[in-house]
Amino acid sequence: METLMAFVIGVLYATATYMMLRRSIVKLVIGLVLLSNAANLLLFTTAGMMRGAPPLVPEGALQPEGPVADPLAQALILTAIVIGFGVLAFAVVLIRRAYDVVRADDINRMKGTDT
Amino acid sequence: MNQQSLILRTTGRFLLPLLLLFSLFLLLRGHNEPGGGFIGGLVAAAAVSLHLFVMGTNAARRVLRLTPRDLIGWGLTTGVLSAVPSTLLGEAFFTALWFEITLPLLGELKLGTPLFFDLGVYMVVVGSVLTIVLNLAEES
Amino acid sequence: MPATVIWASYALLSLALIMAFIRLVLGPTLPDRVVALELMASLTVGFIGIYALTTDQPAFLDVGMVLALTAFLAAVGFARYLERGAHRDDH
Amino acid sequence: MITDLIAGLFMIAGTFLMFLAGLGLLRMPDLLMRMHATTKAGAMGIGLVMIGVALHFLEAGVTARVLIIVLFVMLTAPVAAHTIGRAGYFVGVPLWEGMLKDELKGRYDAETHTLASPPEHQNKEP
Amino acid sequence: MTLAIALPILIPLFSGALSVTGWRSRRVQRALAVIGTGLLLLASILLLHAVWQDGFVVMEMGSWPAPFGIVLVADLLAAIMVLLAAITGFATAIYSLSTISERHERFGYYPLLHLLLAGVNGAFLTGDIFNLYVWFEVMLVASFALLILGGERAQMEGAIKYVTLNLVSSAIFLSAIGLLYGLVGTLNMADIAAKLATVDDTGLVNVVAMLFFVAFGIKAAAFPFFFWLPASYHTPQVAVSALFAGLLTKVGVYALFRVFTLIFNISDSLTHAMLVWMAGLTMLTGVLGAAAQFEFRRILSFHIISQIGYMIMGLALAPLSPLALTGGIFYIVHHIIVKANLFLISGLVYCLRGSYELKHLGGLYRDKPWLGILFLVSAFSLAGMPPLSGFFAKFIVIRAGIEANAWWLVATALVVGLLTLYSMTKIWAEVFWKAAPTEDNATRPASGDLRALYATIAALALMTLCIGLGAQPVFELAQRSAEQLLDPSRYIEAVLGERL
Amino acid sequence: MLLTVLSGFFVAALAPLVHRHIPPRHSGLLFALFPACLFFYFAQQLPAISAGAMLLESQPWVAGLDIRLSFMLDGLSLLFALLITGIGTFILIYTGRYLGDHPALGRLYALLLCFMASMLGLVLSDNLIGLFVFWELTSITSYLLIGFNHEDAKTRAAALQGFFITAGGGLALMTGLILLGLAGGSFELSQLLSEREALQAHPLFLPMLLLILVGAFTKSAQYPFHFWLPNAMAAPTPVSAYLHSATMVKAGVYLLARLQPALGGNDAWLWLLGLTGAITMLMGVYLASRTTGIKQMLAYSTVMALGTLTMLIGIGTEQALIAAMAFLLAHALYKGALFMIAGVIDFSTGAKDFLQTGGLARQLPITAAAAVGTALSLAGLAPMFGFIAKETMLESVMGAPALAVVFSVAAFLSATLGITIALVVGIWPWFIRRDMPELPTAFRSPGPALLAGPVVLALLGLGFGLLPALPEQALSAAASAAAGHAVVAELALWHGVNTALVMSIAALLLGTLLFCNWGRWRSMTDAGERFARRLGPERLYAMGMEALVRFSAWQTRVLQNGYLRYYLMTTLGTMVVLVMAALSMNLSGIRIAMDFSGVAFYEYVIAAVLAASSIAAVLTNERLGAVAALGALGFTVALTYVMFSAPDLAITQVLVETLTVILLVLVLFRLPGFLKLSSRPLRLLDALTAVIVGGTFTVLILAVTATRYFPSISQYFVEHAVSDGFGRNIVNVILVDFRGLDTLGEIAVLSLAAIGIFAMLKLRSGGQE
Amino acid sequence: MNALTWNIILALIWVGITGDFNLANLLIGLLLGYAILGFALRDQPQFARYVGKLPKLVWFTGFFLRELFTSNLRVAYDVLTPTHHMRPAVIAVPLIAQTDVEITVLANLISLTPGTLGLDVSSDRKVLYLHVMYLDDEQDVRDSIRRLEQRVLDLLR
Ligand code: NA
Ligand code: NA
Repeated sequence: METLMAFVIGVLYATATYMMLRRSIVKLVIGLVLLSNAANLLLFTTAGMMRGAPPLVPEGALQPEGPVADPLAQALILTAIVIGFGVLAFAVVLIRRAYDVVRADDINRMKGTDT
Repeated sequence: MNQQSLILRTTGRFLLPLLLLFSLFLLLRGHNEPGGGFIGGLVAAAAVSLHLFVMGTNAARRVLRLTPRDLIGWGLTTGVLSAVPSTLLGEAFFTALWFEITLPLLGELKLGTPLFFDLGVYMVVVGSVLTIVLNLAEES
Repeated sequence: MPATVIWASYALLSLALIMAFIRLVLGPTLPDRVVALELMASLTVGFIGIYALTTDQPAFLDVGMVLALTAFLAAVGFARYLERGAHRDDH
Repeated sequence: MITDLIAGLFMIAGTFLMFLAGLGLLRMPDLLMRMHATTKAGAMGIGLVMIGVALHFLEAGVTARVLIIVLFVMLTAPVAAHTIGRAGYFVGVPLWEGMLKDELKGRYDAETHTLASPPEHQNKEP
Repeated sequence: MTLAIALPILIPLFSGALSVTGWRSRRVQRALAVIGTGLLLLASILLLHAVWQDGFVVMEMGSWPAPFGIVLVADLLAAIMVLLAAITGFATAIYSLSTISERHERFGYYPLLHLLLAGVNGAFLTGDIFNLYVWFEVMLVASFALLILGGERAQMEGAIKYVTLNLVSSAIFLSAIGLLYGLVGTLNMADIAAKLATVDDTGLVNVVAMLFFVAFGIKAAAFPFFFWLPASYHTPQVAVSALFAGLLTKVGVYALFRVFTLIFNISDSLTHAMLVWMAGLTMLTGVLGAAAQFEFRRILSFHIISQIGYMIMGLALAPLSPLALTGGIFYIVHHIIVKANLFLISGLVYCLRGSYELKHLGGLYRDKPWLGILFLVSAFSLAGMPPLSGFFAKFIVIRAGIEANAWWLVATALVVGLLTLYSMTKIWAEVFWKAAPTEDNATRPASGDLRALYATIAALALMTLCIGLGAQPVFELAQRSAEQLLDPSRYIEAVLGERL
Repeated sequence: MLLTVLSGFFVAALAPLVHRHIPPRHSGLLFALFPACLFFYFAQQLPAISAGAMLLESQPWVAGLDIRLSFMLDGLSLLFALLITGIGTFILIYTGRYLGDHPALGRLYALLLCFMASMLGLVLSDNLIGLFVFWELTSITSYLLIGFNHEDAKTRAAALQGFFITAGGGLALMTGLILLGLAGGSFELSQLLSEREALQAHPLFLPMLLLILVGAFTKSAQYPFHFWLPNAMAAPTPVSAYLHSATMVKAGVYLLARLQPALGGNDAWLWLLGLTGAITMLMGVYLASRTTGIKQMLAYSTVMALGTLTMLIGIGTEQALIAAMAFLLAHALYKGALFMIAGVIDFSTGAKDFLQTGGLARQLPITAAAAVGTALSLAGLAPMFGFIAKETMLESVMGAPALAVVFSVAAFLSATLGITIALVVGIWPWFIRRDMPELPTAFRSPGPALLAGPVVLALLGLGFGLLPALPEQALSAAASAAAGHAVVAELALWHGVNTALVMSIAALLLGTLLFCNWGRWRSMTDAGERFARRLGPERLYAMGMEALVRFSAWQTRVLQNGYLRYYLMTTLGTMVVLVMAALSMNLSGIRIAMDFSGVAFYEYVIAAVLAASSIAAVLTNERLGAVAALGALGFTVALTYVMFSAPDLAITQVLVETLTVILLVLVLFRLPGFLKLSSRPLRLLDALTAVIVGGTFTVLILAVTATRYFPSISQYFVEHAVSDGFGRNIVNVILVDFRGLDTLGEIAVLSLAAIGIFAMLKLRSGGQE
Repeated sequence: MNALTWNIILALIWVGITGDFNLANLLIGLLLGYAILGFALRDQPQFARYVGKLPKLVWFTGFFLRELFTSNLRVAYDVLTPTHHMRPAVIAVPLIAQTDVEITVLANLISLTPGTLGLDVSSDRKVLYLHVMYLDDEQDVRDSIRRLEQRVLDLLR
């Protein structure tokens, strides 16, 4: 499954890259969403994927019966998802405000501060 | 400015408490089953967001009573404070303290600073998401 | 549970998922896509049910619970967008 | 064993309904008809699959969760459908040309977002 | 006093939390700004003292044993960085009291400031690679918010680039962590290093190292990843600019120092070549960028980049000459203080004259000779003029470069030093020497009481002077901290102890 | 000695404060007491030093870097210290009167004293880096002093030019000194001087020498770096007199003389120094002879003197070194005096150009007398000390171990033109009467404070000429230090008729002839001037600076062009290149395994829909369509999490997805639709980039999953979650307990995002809140 | 006090008595409480109505499931067969239901049944607009809607 996911994640990185290279700020944000999903899935995949064994301990037991999926990776991804959401929310509102002040969706028109 | 449909409004009125209850449920069981402060907080935030869509921002603010920003402050404070008590006993920061209490109906209950911490997480998530959604909605 | 039943269930759901996705891509209008998205949410719940059953892990049902309760929020959001008369770029 | 067989039946039925929902979504000619396919078949499908799940596990905890899922779906699916349908109609998505009649046509007020009832019902007490 | 290690994170977090809670009261916020950063300063001094005594201070958060829980580790470098953050934070807080408008104060300026410091300190102190990511994000989002506070068009335009490129950096960082975790199965940096040491062919690790390199390179604003910095650093409130200029990029540099001494093989030919090229081109492009600017803060912004190049040069040459790493660390110490101060001075100039454009400024040497002297001290220090801190920083790096026979880098560093001088004298000539262009500009009254600003600037300038005149203790500190970095086994042992 | 240097800085710091409380006419005298005291202190050391003693003292500074505050007093440093303090005394007296009414006089004192302390530090330092520190301090003070009249744009430009060139040389010098220290095994001059063989055998000897020479040449205005010096005449006259003729510009010469024992005595040294010195000497005197600005002419003649000194040190014979020391002293005396005289002319009449002057002897008789005396010395005529110096110089160039003819011819030409300029200086303003416009300003009497310096220095020039034994001791000691062994200078006014004297007389005749045709000489050489203006070193410098600004502007336009697209492209492109390079260099350690076994068909479907929805988000040209595609992506990702045992992740993903959609919907409400903004080729290029980036990550994941060095530590959490964390949801126990710190940071991120958004939405530029 | 509240209190007491706090036990408690209420307080109208609701609910559920099943079959047939048989229309159905809850429950139930979809309620709450997929006989459709409405009102009032 990791092999398959490697390709899927590659597609995600590719689409994220393509979207971020557009001139529209909205596409930029969509690219960021794709990127963050790609990174999360990458972490999920490289940690090793296991079917049907959620990292939960049955009631009354001290440990799960068999091997379970990597709980550490899951905790990390959960953290990353939430962080990604916070950051994304910020970016979304930022483009909105940027549009308000620049009155254009075109990133190429937002270059007044560089040189 | 209530232009929302009657059907949505009515269902929304019913769904709000249901979702809030569900969020508390997710928060409380999170230590043992899927759930926890994040998930619970997100559900609660979704609940208020729904209310916002259905009944408008003012109604949503009324539901909350306190501004979501205060919730952030309290949540963060709770989170930081739950890391501290152990140091009074000479342990490292964040060391969990557990104590058992016996409640009349619920029986033995294990409470600890991690749960307290999860509560802080819950508050921050609710506060943050709602700060974002409410202000954004008032904007548009 | 007979393997064929499970296989068939997965197959049906997979086909449904593909079709829903095609509709999501084809549109042609935004509401069409939203409907497709809603169906994808439902199909996800279906997948979760079967998966919980085949793996004997009821914990996954919790995901379905959350999904069932919150997925429609997206639809409400889209509807709000449409009814506010915002700029539309569909046909 | 028997319950498992019944559970399997429910599952097949449920997933079949969901398959139908997908097919309907793809094949139906306009938005409203597509929604017919998805809302109900989807909701029903989930219900059936979930009953199958409950039968398979036969545990109170699982049954409770299944019930909650079904309840939530029944609660939210029609509302979602209604919301989208209304919005779609409101913004004027094109409807199938084979429609027999449309009594709603022209009754939405785009400014005030109010919906008038047909004149013949307006003064009638229910 | 191991508790001191968590305080630099918890104090600003707590001040930030209280500051959010006391959102409505300006007085509470302002008091918290001073008390919080003041306590932070105390805590960081305590920490440095403890580290100086013991070599390493380690705390296993939650008492979970390393490598399973998150450890906080302070070696000398980390403790130095924390102290610098505290100094900059305290100075900025004091400075902010009289420069930040009530409008900004009422929209979360102080909570953002506290949480930014928490993020920065967290990044310095953590011994866990994923936790480092988390603190980077804290710092990043805080900086996003501080950057746009005010909502000016320029702020928005700058922020788009700042946010996007930094998010790309974060994504690359996270991906790199994922790959590394897949390879080694652990997150504790000491544990990673210890485990990698037992692997025969770590070829793939060298590849993953490239991703870390790019991620941190972006944060550090090194060539060719620096674009976001000149696009944005001149747009926010000047106190914010100063804090950013002093601290933020240095967190990226710190991360490079940390992972490329502890985890990755810096002697790998590709890594070495890359760092060398990066150092040289960063220095050069940064300083040339500044030469083309005619706005106070833009000039300073581009110089941040070129100075980052010197620090990376220290890292790049570390395998060839241990002195280089010492130089890099000395450079960081010097730079944070001086660069922050220069931004603060630009802000004071703005208070006096109402502009950052060189062509609208002038006449300040005649009117405010003391300000002129304070500027000169900082500016000449930045340009590496003796006997100020910058001279020793540059001297060490260049001497190390000579010892390492890195002639091109040395030549570049020298030329860049000269061009830095060019920019600094440009500012000096235009802002201070030149007569004020028009009367109305020159007579614009200073807004409010500027004594706190002068005091802050003078204190930092004095620090620069002291680091120069009393360079020996700072050098010794940098040297010992470089020694620690160059011998990762000590770090590993401090963290993992007998578990090894 | 540390005390003498530091006290200088201390007095400098006090000067502005003290100055405020004393009338300006007395302040100069008061501050002059300080260098006067130092002068006597150093004078007291003379007997011991000339007896061959060497005073050393040392304080640690930055021990780890071999930087020490160590000082050495030998003949060479003593001679310089005497000049610095002696002339400094007169300069301070002079300044008090000359700029008595200037509002910034206090600052000027501070800078002058600061400079003096730095200069003393420079010549007394035993430590190479300490020397360099003081060296740079003299550059800085010089910069600030040249720019004293800073509201004039030309002055600022001149100050920058001088600073830039000397500081640039300083950087080369620093490198050279570090090399020297490393090669010689010590940074103490007193030890290095005995390491001659080791140093000259060092493989990096030549680069080291060149770097040091660049430093010395820039500071001492050697060709082609000479042009900053005449421009530095924008400084007030006392500054020019002190820094730009008597002391600072001699720092380079000092350094050369100082290092001569260690680095000299080889062909490279002789050729580099000798030829540079000779060219500089000729260029200086030639340019001096054709300028009419008073201070400019003096400045060019200083260039000539500096060239002469360099040439002599390059020749490096005992005699040449004696000549150098004698010439140094003579020059300091007459040039210091002449500058002060130029200042008097300016002060009294406002004239800054010879052509504005004439017949001033009547109004300024004492000045005129002093001018004649010093001009004689400049011309190298008896009985002034300048004569002795020149004769020794001529003799020593003829005795050069190589290139003697070249040096001799150069020296002769220089002497000839030297006569001409001396005649201009000594005769033109005073005795030539012409039809002249009014003097620029009303006449002011100079008074004793302005005249003390010129008169005393002129008299000293005369006195040393008549009694050469007086300075002999000091000069011998200095020459000994420069030679590295004991040298005895025997100076006499009359050496009998020798080649040198013949050359002098010939030069006198030719020079006088030239003076009589001064105007024609100037117009004759205009062509050269025109050429220099087009392609001379100064022009090259200006072009270089212009090119720098233009290049940097171009570079910034190219690199920092404002296009986010390009920034991203560069960033990601670099990343890909680095990863690919690392991959190709580490092929041995990398395995890639393609393993599709065990993948169920529905997993393929989910994966395909996941990938397809991301592509759909790209391909759609509706914003909300893209958002819907993101929704689909979210559900399939959640399904992936479910299928691979991560219920908590799936729940979070679903919730976050929903909230993201809500957020996007709320925001997109106000934004316009997608426009196709880029051209087709650009889109193709981007697509190619995207595919490469994606492919890179695919390869990385494949490699990592196939390589895995160690199992994860997560088994620990599985084992301890219930027993020590008291929770059965291991993920949650990790989040709130095992890795609570992560979570704390995470909620901080959320809070920050919320605060930021709140501020962004509510705090508008200029508008209401 | 409300009958439902009583029932819940009884259930909680049951849980407390048995000391076994889980969902299943609570359900048992609820059922037992319901039976006890129906037995003990059947003479009070308030409780009688409450107790009467359960059979009604069961009966209604059965009815609704049957509707659901048959109409689903019809839609399924139509979706599966290559030709379309639908005769769609939007019709306005006058409402008897008055309260928000009544209208909403009705509309939602209509929407859940295949073949009909509640679009919106007029702002004066007088009519419900429906999208109907098979308008073969309009009156038939209207009648079945009315039947459903009646049952809903029965259950709710
Ligand atoms: Na900086
Ligand atoms: Na229906």
